[in-house]
Amino acid sequence: MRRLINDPYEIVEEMLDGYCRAFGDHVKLLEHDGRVVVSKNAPKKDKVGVIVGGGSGHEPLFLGYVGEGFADAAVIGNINTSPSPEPCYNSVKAVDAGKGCIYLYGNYAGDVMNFDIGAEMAAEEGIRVETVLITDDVISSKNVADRRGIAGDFFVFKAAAAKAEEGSDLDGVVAAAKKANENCATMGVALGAAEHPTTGSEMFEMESGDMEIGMGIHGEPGVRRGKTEPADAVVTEIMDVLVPELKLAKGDEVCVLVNSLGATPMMDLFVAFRKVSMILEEKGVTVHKTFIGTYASTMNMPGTSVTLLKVDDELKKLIDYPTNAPYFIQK
Amino acid sequence: MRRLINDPYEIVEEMLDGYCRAFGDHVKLLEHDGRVVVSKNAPKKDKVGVIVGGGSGHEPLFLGYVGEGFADAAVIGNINTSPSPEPCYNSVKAVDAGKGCIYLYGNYAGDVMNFDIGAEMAAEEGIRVETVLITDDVISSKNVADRRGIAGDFFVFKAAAAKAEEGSDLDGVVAAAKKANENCATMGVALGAAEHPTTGSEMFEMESGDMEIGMGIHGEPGVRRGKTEPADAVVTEIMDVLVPELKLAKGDEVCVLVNSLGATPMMDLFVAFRKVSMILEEKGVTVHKTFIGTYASTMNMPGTSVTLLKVDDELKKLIDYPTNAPYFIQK
Amino acid sequence: MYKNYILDKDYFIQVVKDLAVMAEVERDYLTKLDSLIGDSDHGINLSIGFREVTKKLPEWENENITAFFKKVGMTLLGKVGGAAGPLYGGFFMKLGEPANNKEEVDFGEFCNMIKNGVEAVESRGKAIIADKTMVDTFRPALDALMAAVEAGQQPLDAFDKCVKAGEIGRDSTIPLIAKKGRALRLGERAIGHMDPGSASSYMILNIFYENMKKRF
Amino acid sequence: MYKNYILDKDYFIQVVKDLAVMAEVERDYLTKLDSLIGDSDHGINLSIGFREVTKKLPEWENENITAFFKKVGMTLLGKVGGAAGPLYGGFFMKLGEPANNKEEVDFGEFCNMIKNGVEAVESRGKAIIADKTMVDTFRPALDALMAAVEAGQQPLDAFDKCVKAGEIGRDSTIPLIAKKGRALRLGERAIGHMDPGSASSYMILNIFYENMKKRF
Ligand SMILES: Nc1ncnc2c1ncn2[C@@H]1O[C@H](COP(=O)(O)OP(=O)(O)O)[C@@H](O)[C@H]1O
Ligand SMILES: Nc1ncnc2c1ncn2[C@@H]1O[C@H](COP(=O)(O)OP(=O)(O)O)[C@@H](O)[C@H]1O
Ligand SMILES: [Mg+2]
Ligand SMILES: [Mg+2]
Ligand SMILES: [Mg+2]
Ligand SMILES: [Mg+2]
Repeated sequence: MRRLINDPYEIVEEMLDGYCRAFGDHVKLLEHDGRVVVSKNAPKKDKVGVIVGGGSGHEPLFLGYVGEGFADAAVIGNINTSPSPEPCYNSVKAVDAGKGCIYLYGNYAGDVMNFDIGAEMAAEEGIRVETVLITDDVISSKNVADRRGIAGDFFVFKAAAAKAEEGSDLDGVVAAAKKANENCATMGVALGAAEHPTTGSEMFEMESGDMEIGMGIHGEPGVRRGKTEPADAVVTEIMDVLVPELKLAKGDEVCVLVNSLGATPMMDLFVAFRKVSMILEEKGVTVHKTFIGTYASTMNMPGTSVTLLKVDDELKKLIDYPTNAPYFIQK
Repeated sequence: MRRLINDPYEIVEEMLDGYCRAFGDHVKLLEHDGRVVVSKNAPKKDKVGVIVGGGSGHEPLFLGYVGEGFADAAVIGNINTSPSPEPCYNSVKAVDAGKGCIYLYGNYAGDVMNFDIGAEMAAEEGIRVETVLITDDVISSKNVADRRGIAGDFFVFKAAAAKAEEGSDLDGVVAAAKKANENCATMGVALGAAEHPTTGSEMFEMESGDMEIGMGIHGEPGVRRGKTEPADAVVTEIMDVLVPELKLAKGDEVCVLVNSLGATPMMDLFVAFRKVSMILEEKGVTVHKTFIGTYASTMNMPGTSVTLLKVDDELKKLIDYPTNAPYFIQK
Repeated sequence: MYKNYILDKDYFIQVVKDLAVMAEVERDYLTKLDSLIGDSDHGINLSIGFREVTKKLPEWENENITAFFKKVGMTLLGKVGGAAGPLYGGFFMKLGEPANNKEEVDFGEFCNMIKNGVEAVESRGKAIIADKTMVDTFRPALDALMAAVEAGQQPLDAFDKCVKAGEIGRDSTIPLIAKKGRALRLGERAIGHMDPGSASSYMILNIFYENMKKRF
Repeated sequence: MYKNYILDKDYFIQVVKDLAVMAEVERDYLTKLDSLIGDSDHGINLSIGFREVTKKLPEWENENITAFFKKVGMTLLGKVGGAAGPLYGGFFMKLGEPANNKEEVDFGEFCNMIKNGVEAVESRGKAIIADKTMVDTFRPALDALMAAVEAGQQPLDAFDKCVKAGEIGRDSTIPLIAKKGRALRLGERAIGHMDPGSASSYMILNIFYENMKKRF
């Protein structure tokens, strides 16, 4: 294994300890629940609580986006595994300011079961918690409601968090999250597997030189495996799915996220974005803002995903809203 | 190879095209020299020009740090290879505002030869260009002047750029860069090799499960290869070198950079920082600010480096100076 | 009818200890199954959960069967997460209920425990037979057990039927397309692979059986 | 004395074409040498440089020898970067100078060209013999060539001496600790590995020689 770790059964706790030592001016762990990362500002008076979460191993996803102008809390599960109900519930208790909370996470059966129990526990105390499941992974199912949530999490979190910052009520925040989710489409390609610290080996077998289109960020099998094609061909294949999915037409505007799944050189992300940009240009679609880097990873999995968010004035304003979280700062 | 590329002989041009398409509100390529990335603000009236550069494959290093409050230009070489003299010279012509320029780059023979020719060409036109070679890689040589520059580049660039922003003359900027460099020490460990797009294979041989202490960011051999030890042991070994190197004592303050060489899961960086923080705590050394992520990479090389910058009030102010470059934003 | 077939706290403690050993021994095998149609962690999830159970086990020695399994289940629920956390957490939390806070149960009561646990999995996960989940093991196993009890068979015979039906159920997942869980999105690519949860469910039932053989 | 041994533009163009082929054929071998004590790119650097030279070569066919090599050198300097860019760039830029803007040179003038090129490498890189660089090939090769010329030997004999001395010089880098270039920081770990620049320098000299054999 090509990773630097200690006891794999302690890795999540050590990661969270390290993270909060590093960014203690932004966040802290809940004293009575070491799986909840809370913003130093939370609960923020008269603001809807924005809670994100999921399994570990996708950093900076979840915890990196907790901070000023962004999420109020992240609930952290084991590697590739949804958190259990208790921290889901505890996060609500920690950030609710009387206006209710929203849970935002990728649409996975495990996450749904656990967060739902958390929400039920909160409901018993009269705290309203709404959930928006993120379903941006277009290739994961024909049926939108069955789709997984992957890098599009970032855009949905961002939109909902900004709406909450603006002072919206819970219904408004839910609406903003849904709107972002509906206008968001992602497709990824994996070029290899991540190494799981517990088994000490790669999470699945894949020959160097192969690629798998549509693989999930937990290494869930995708739709097609074959020899790795040139970047431009792969990006074209991805765009041929995303563009019709969002019904993009001349004059439309999008935000673009070119995301590394963990072990992709940044150089290759820029090369990929170049083709994304050329294809959009050709179609008369304007890019409002571009994000390139590691936004939602699978530990050290080599691979790339492209996310498009179709934006109108409202979504643009929400995406552009200033933010100061450790892994996303924007003026 | 687990990379998504097109023609490897075009990769640098494609990367730069993609980069400038993405961040066109921050930077542009020089019209007459496609290897010079210039800040949209440059030349800035009455400001010393800050020019950084080196080979490609270390992204976000060099080009990612060009922008408001940071470097004015980055000169871009082929992969792992210093740029040639012409773009070094062209960068000076592009950003000089009459107060001279500083070249900042890692101390490598190739870079020195090429940048020196660039400086000579500028001198012939009466433009003063000073150079500060970055030498933070403590393990690369006993002799400080022979040491390589690696992730410490980030701190030296940051300090010099802020000093220039403050309106200092060239001598002052040189002094700030030197001060940062002298107070900066880095040590890294590689767990494998990067894949070179041109050969399509790993840059050197290394078995999974091995580590090499002190390997350079171009894959230059380090000082010791052995079985990968637990993260805490490796970090302790690194800190046992860095702490005496900077003569850190109780009451001192440092900035810390835990850097991924490209294919390290962020999770592992937080685990590593945890131990760095514990060791500093034990020694009574305070952490002023922490940076964790991919700051200076070797494409997709798995590995981690730790950089300490010993700071006084002046260096703290320079490091904290607001910046808005695509790969480093700070309020 | 089963009054002479008693399962006491020691039996259940031994079962839980054996489950913890199983979680370690089978960790990589179950994870490998999950890597083919899931996210490569099912065995790891169980190992994380049962390590915590093992750590706390000594504190629970004086609990009655109901409270004991409630703690086992709560620990799994709290420590595991994912799909397996609520499902197996629910299974064990509900398992003890029919024991009515007693220190021992007879085989008939034990069968009701299994029934209660399996129903908890079904009501939490909403899966039915042929969805390619642990229900494909649990439901036929439970049905076979209940039929054998109905027919008045001896405990070991009845539980043998239960385990054998679970095994057949587990293997029945191989040719299926999934309707629940992560494999759901794989469509036909899930065909040919055993569902990891059905495999671990079988192992769990089998550990109850193996320990029973030492008693009856 | 060497008046009858003429090397014309065609010869030099052919040499440059063969160098470009060499850069492709030996790319991975030279890169491999560099991977052991450098940064795994020496062959790639030459390939990048000579691809550009090949692209521009047709435009240079009417240049005299001096201008021709200046362009070759400038192209390498501009396209390659690293250590090899300025060093080989300097070598070729200076190589043509003693040809004094002529279309052909005799063997004596050619030797002065080699001398001028090698001295450019030395003055740019400041390396001396036993620093474990290309100078370990170039300097002994040049000395052997000059001694043979001094002794009035036939061109092919003289250049054979030159190439052989370069080969020995190249191999002499194997046991050395480096004093220049990236290998400098390796200390004793550089021992046992051939310097990649000394290997490519030998190849370059050898291509001049092989083409000369077809002429004289
Ligand atoms: N809705 C469900 N009902 C019953 N069992 C389920 C359901 N969803 C998933 N499972 C079971 O859970 C198993 C996966 O468990 P595990 O890998 O631990 O969780 P996760 O899928 O969250 O990674 C599947 O193999 C399947 O047997
Ligand atoms: N100062 C120097 N003088 C002469 N040759 C040198 C010097 N520094 C490096 N070299 C030569 O350059 C070679 C490396 O070239 P290359 O790999 O292309 O450049 P880089 O080291 O910048 O990656 C070395 O093998 C050595 O022969
Ligand atoms: Mg999981
Ligand atoms: Mg190089
Ligand atoms: Mg799983
Ligand atoms: Mg080299």
